[in-house]
Amino acid sequence: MDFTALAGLPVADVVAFTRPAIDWHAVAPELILLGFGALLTLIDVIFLDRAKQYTAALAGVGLLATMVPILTLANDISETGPRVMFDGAFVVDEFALIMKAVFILSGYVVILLSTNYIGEGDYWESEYYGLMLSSILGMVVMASSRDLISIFVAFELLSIPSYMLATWKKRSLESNEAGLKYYLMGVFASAIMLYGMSLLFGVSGETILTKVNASLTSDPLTGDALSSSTPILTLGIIFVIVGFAFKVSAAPFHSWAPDTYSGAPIPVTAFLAVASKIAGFVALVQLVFVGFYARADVFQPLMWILAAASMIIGNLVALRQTDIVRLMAYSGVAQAGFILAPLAVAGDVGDQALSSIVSYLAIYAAMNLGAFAVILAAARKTGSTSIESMNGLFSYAPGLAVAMTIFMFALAGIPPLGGWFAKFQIFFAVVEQGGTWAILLGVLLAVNSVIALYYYAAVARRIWADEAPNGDLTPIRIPASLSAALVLTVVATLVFGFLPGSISQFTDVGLIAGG
Amino acid sequence: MLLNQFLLLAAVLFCLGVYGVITRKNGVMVLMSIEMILNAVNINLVAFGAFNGTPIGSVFALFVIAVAAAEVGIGLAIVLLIYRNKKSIDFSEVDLLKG
Amino acid sequence: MISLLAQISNGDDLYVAQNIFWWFFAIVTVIAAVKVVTTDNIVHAALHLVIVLAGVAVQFVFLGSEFAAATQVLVYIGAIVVLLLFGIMLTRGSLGDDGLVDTERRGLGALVALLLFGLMAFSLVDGFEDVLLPEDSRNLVEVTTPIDTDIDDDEFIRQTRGSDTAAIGDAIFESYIVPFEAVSVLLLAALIGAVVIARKE
Amino acid sequence: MSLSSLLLFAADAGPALPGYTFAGPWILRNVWLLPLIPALSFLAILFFGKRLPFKGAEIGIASVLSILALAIVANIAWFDHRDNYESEKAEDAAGLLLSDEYATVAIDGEPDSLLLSADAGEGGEAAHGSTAVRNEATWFQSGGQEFKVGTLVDGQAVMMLFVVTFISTLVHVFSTEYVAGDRRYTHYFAFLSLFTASMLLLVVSASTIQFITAWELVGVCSFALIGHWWEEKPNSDAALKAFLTNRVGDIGLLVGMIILFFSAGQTFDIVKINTMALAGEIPQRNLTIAALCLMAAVMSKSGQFILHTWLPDAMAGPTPVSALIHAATMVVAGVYMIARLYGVFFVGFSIEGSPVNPMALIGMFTLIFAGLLAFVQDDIKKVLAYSTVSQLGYMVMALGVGAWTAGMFHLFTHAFFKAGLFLGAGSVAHSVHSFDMKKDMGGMRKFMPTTYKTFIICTLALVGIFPFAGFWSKDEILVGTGGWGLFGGTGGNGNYTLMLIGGIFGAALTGAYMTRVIYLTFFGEFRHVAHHDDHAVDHGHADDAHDAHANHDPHEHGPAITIPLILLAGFATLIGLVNLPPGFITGNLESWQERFFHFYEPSAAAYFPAIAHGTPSYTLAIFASVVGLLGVGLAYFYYFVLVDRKSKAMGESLTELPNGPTSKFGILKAGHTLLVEKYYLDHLYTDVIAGGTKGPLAKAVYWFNQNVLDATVDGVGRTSVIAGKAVYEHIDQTVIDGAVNLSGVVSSETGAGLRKTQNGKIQQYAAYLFAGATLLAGVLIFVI
Repeated sequence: MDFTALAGLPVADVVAFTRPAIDWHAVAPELILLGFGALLTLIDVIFLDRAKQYTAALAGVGLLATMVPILTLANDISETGPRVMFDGAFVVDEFALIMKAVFILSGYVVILLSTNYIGEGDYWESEYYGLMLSSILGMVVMASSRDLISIFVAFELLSIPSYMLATWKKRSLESNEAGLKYYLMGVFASAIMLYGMSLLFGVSGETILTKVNASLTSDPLTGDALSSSTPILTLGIIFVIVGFAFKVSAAPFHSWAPDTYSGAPIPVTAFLAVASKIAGFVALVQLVFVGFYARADVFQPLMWILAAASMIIGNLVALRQTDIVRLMAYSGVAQAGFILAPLAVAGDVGDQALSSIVSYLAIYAAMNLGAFAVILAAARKTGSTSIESMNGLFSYAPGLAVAMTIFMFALAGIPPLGGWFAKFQIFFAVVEQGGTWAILLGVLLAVNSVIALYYYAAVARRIWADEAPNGDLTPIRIPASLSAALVLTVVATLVFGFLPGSISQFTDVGLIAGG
Repeated sequence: MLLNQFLLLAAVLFCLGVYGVITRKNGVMVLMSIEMILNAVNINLVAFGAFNGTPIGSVFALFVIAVAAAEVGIGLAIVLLIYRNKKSIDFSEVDLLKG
Repeated sequence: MISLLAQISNGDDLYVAQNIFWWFFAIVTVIAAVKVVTTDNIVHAALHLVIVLAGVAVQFVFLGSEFAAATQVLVYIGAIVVLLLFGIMLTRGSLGDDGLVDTERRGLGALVALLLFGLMAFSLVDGFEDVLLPEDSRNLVEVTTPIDTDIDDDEFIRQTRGSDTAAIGDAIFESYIVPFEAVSVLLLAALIGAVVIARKE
Repeated sequence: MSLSSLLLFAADAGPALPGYTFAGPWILRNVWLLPLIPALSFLAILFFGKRLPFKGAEIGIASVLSILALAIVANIAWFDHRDNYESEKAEDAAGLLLSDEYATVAIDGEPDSLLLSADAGEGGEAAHGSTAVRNEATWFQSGGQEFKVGTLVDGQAVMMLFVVTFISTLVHVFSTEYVAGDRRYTHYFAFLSLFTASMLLLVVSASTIQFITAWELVGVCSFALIGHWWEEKPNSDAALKAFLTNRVGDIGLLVGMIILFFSAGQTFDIVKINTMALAGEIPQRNLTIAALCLMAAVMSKSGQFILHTWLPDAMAGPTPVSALIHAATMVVAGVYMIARLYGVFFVGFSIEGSPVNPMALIGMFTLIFAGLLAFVQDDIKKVLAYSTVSQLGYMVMALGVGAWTAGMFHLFTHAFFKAGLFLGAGSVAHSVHSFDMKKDMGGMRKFMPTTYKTFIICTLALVGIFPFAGFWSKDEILVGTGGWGLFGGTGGNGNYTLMLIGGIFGAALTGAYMTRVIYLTFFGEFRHVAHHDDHAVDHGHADDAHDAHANHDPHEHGPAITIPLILLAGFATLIGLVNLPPGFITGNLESWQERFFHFYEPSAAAYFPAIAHGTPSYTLAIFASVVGLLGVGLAYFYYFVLVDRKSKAMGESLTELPNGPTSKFGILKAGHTLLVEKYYLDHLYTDVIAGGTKGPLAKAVYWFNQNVLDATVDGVGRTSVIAGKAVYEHIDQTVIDGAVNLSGVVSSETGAGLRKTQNGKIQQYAAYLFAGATLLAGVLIFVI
């Protein structure tokens, strides 16, 4: 202990500061997104209400513009290998680029969904899109973060705007409550995660994931090799993972999701259920594959428990839901269980587990966004999100009915729609490992896919088989942006299913570059 | 000094914060408990920074402080919004959504 | 405590004064923290929170991180507590005792908190039992380059007082530039969002 | 001996031929056209159907006609290829030009010194093995694993191609009248096309993954078509039940296929899996587990006990759909799958040389069980549905005892006569707007002569009366059980005595319940009364659309309905002749025997087990026929004699003998001795003792006639009915349905319990969060 510092005594230490080399091409997606976010804010400040009608379009253009450097980078990286910056804290590799593309595209679809909803609902528009962009920026940063601090900050950057977006229907108590619950649970989760990070930082003295990983195999004090984990490591790893288990709404950390989903504005719900959840998985994947890979004895059982619990709890509770959005929330919990399953065997079949997760995430984005697009469109007429409000959809909106059926069956994993390939790969990776526990998990996956069918098919049945409420058969007016979103997601769901190669050639990534 | 002195103190603060967020009905008091939890983490970070002889611990703590400030700001905004709509910030009454 | 006594009996090089101070501040902090989560008076809770936050700042000083300590005082005590007090005022929290601040969930809260503490304490004791902090962490900051007045574009060489403040600054702008920028976006977004959420229509 | 004979011999002596080639006739290499055409037709109907004059039906019919033609061409090409491929290869190797001669030899069947043995019996078949034609392409690549799609065309596949396209064509034609005026007419045809495409895809699948995809697709189409009239809740419930029950089996399918995938060195290739299984390169244990898992899929898809419950419910769909999907094609997908992966099942269940195995047992149990259930149904389609279940049981049993050809042959013949029966039932129902035999039918032979005749023919085929189709295939199954010396049968793969008995007993059941159907539907008086309107509500069939005709007398339909019936009846009569048992005829026509076996069994291919074939026996054929006729006879006596007599006496058209207390009184009054078991002994005593003194002989004969015969008939009939009812009510509807539903209820209740934890209190959630984290960490630190 040194009190000299307090006393202000001079100590002549000299430290060199080296300006870090910045690869501008590699950070171009983030910069473009940031630029458009700033532009949006500026335009709002300067033109006030006059620019209101263009904000959504501008946000959309911003996202599409961000795709440009992502594509050029993808081209670059295939030749030169991953770009690593800041001692490995920021890495642009195949995985990062694919996930960035998924974030950008799902963000774009969410903006398509939002356009009329926000415009017609008399909400704050330019701020809405500004926050949406900053949340997407957080996700994009997350995909490249290979460092505890970066992951933490990216996590907060993507979360905090979405807390507010969930509250966006300010006059609705449900929306307020949704935002509050999401906010509080988010803060608690990040507190637990931070505690875990502090422990990991403590034993390794580093925040770069590769270095953390390297330190996990030896005792922090003696330097001896560790045959199994120590309590402090286990605690750290688990607390960090729990923080993201909250984000992906894995049971038992899912309790916020149904409440928040059903209270938040529907486009925001779609955003939370898709982009935000995928961001959680991206973080988990990076942590598991780069940060904790040496400690498979800790994360594998944990992931096993989380996956099994999520599938079972999500599916069982979904059976009893009467609100379609809550149903989607619980189905999302169950889907999270599916996506976590390969992580339970990641230590043994790394590459396969990784590519199966990446495929699932991309396909999941298409299916789920599509389902929310239909819910949103149907709610335009019925003004309700109860499952009954979907009754007889076919009789007055056959296109929506067909689309919803496709999404429901895709989510249930019926071939040859998108979801089957996703589920198949997961199943494949899990069984590939071949151990008793992996097989058991495989059986759980299979059983749960059957249970899930009950409620997905029940929705489809209502759409086709039941009478429209009050016999009201007036058609739904679907705005162009919503139709565009529907077309995009339907096409993606079908193409991913019929031609799995279209997605697997991109998602067939090797182990993540750690820097 | 022992490293564990600091760590255990942090653990005590953390758990007291947890107790607070579970039991307090008043929204502002829940926010206070959250601050305590985050502070506990900061003690951990700085202590580990000192233990490992690296400034990263303090850097991390600073990031946490910055983020905590943002969080408490919007937390308060949400609490105020709820107060305006409900004339109450009793979190145990905020249970419209369930099931 | 036991290890402390053991150190004394072993005649180790002890900082007795520091330890006494430490225990004093630690106890005060914990007592204040208990008050924060148990008192029925919301303003008292806020004031006790100030003590806790200050106590944490003192811990930072003990750990030789003055910059963090200063930030703690400025941001937490200077800004956040004030914000919370505004919150109390705007939500018309009563200044006297308020019987409605607690819930019936006390047992559950205590159970969860105790279990959590048990787990943390077990792990910490198991992992870092009797581990001493280095005497001065800053000694580990290496001098890499001698003082040089030639400043070229790529390498700034500064004279530093050797405090951790400089090291923190260097670390932020060498390795953590991305999260740093992200935090700035985050603060801006939070600012805008909080205004939208909180303002009257 | 010529050089080529040496080569052939060498092939015989060495390891089995690989059994496939990538060469071969163009049509066999390009059978992917068959699924493609109806798939395109599906899209075309969806997009343009409504604007066309016939609302899309014309596209559907054009597409099925074209694929029917292609299927026939494929069959012909296969016959040629089957006989000539090996010789072509040999000739290539030997540099000889004998192919023309070989072709003639094989087709004309003239004895040839080289191929004498090959044609005369199975002994030489090895030298003249079947060579499947394959074609494949890479679907996608993932994790270094190539996923191939392709076509595998062999006898089994081309046979099935013909069945599917033929039945589908007839069903299309039939449907133009049957569902005319339906408001989803266009969608109906679209889904028929999609179904046909999926089924054809399944048939030609070369990889298990492709097979699973097609399997799911046919399930979805079946779901859509069963629920075609979803406005009625029972219909949509039935659709859902079918779908969900099938998913249970799909787990088995998935797990089984994955086990095979890994066991066979990471391949989905059906040929390779079979080959490795047969070569002993896959551990027996894996094969057994995989076979058991796949059996679950067979049980659900092919309606085997205990997962059969969806199939009778699935009759809620339009009748032509039932004929196509739930009689001829989709439900046999499970049987087809067994046949496709026969190597796996053959080794996995140790079919060879054992007296019993799970597959044979399930098949036998199903055939008897479903036969009993068919007794107590009043809905004509449900009788046929249970009958289908029962016949599928025969097929599974046949495959279970190693009689591959018999099983496939039964599949083949059954497709025609059962489709004929379903369409016949549909034709009747279309007239009376109901499926209830007891309430709304009776005496239909007068109104609908064509339907009546074709229905009778198909029934004869189903019951297995010589020389109708079912006789040949059923007899072959019984022969295939093998080894029971009593009837002189020899050979076979084991001593499946139990299955032989079960099969014979099942024949009697079949005869009996079909006779009941015939009587109730076509004989007696038309019972259709004015209660039609309530009735339509109860049953909710397509016929609601025809309420306009409700009060007309039933009448025969136009050619769109009768021509398919006549064609199917024709097939039901003659198709059995394609596989005459060896030794049935001699002389010049000898080569016309066993054509089905010769062309369709992939003998001597490495992917197919070397199965032994039973030798047919006249004794067995006659005995089984007699037992079958006994069933017919008993039912005939009960319905056509007793019930008919009673009906005439009472002046109304009865459907069974009245047996309530009041009617018993009436019986005595009328002087008829209706014998209910209770009174059997009373009559015995009074008649024998009291009448013994006057005209003992006449009395005895009269007594014998009135008591013993009647009592026997009545007793047997009644026992069967009671047994059937008991099984239906207590086991089928209670236990099995209960078990199927129970899992759903348990899940749902657990869900409800869990849902309560979601009480909306945010701080409760916080407690879950922290407690969850603590417990997880605690478990991992202290337990694991």
